[in-house]
Amino acid sequence: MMEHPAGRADGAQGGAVIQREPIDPAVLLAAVGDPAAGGNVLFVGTARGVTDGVITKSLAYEAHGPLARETLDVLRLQALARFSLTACRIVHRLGPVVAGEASVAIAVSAAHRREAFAAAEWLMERIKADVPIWKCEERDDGGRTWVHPVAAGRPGGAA
Amino acid sequence: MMEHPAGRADGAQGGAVIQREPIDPAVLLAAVGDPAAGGNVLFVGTARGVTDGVITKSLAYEAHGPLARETLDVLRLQALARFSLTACRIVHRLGPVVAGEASVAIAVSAAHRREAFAAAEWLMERIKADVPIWKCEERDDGGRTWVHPVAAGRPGGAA
Amino acid sequence: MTSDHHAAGTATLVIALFAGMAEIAGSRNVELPWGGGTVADARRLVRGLHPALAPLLDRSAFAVGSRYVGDDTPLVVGDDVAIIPPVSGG
Amino acid sequence: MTSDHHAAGTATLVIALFAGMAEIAGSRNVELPWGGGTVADARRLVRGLHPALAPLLDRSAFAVGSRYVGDDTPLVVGDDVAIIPPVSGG
Repeated sequence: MMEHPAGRADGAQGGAVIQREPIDPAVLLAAVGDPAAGGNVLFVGTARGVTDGVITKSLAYEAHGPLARETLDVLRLQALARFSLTACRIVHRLGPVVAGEASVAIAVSAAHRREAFAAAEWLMERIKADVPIWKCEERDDGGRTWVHPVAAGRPGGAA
Repeated sequence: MMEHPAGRADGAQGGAVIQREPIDPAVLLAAVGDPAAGGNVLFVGTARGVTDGVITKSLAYEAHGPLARETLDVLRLQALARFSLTACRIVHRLGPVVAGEASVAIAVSAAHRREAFAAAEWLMERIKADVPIWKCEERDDGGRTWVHPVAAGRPGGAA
Repeated sequence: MTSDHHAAGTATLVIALFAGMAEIAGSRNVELPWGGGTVADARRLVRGLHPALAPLLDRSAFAVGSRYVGDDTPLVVGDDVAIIPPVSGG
Repeated sequence: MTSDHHAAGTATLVIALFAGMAEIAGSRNVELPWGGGTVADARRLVRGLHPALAPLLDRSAFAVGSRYVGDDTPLVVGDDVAIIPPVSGG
């Protein structure tokens, strides 16, 4: 179903993680360091405290665990092959995430910066479209809303 | 000559730095954290130990200090305005940089990830075209070469 | 295939619900009387049981275990089925 | 403007060289006899003194102090002039 790039320094184990613990982006960045890499891109998605003037107290994330892990693994391996990455790490948070904390972080490295940027952007697009993780916004006024974007297609693409 | 976005949390002081000391990317990333930011992108350019099979022992960077600082400041302020960033930090290394170490790091934050990615890519393109910093490659065979890319136009654009 | 071991109409297909769908349904599962059929059949039955889920259901995928499955995929009692509404991770 | 205080032909314009240009010239500066003129004039004089710099010089910018300047910019003795060959930072 997918290409497993053979002989990568960066094995599949630990490459894509879903966790309740806070994310340490520095660990992620260090993990993708490689003598053949010249470009390293780290993306960190943080819970906004203010969106269009509305104060969000905190977020909570829920996932279909096995499907989310499998989907992240597949996306990670696709990114490694498609963008000739030297390494790739993905971490997504579960449970409550207070404003300012990281909800997702991805780190990629490649020989050159353009591949690293392209891979990071592609991964974030795909994660936001296909990985079964949902955000619940808990507002300062006590209300809460599960977010199911209207513009999105069915998760999983063609499946 | 340039727009100074007023009222930013991220002042111009310390925004763009040229230094001989090693770069700590985690400090840079932490510096751009902002309650209104949802997307944070950190790019780290590292000295490749191997390029197309040729082993590079180390790099050395030289700069026209005042012009490099001024150019980085201008690019940073342009990026803040052009991509509606909440914050932006740039650090470039001078002097010897051994393989695997960071030669440049930029961190940007924005309300949404697309602006953050676009700003980081734009900044790296402009830094590589316009900032008077030069790389000397010291190879394992003892040779050294100052790099002056043939494809590049004159630094500084139209000036 | 385990469906042969269940008499039609007596067996139950359990489908997991998440996020806004679980909130609307007031439950983390929906149970369907199941004599066999595809994902498309399950969609129709879920819609009949929980009309309020219809808008989200139309934009949802189905998964069995750790993979997405299409509307023509057969489902059998005992399958680890889930409805995956539009996602909002990241 | 300080050029009025220097007699033509006797004053010297000092231009800083960097990286590969300094290596080729064997010096971090080039000194031009200067009675006034523009960046374009300085280019011609540098080329005459150091023909080996010509290929890089054609692809180089000039700077005065902390800003890039165009070929029609007047240069006067005492200006902090530098030649900026194609850059390779990042």
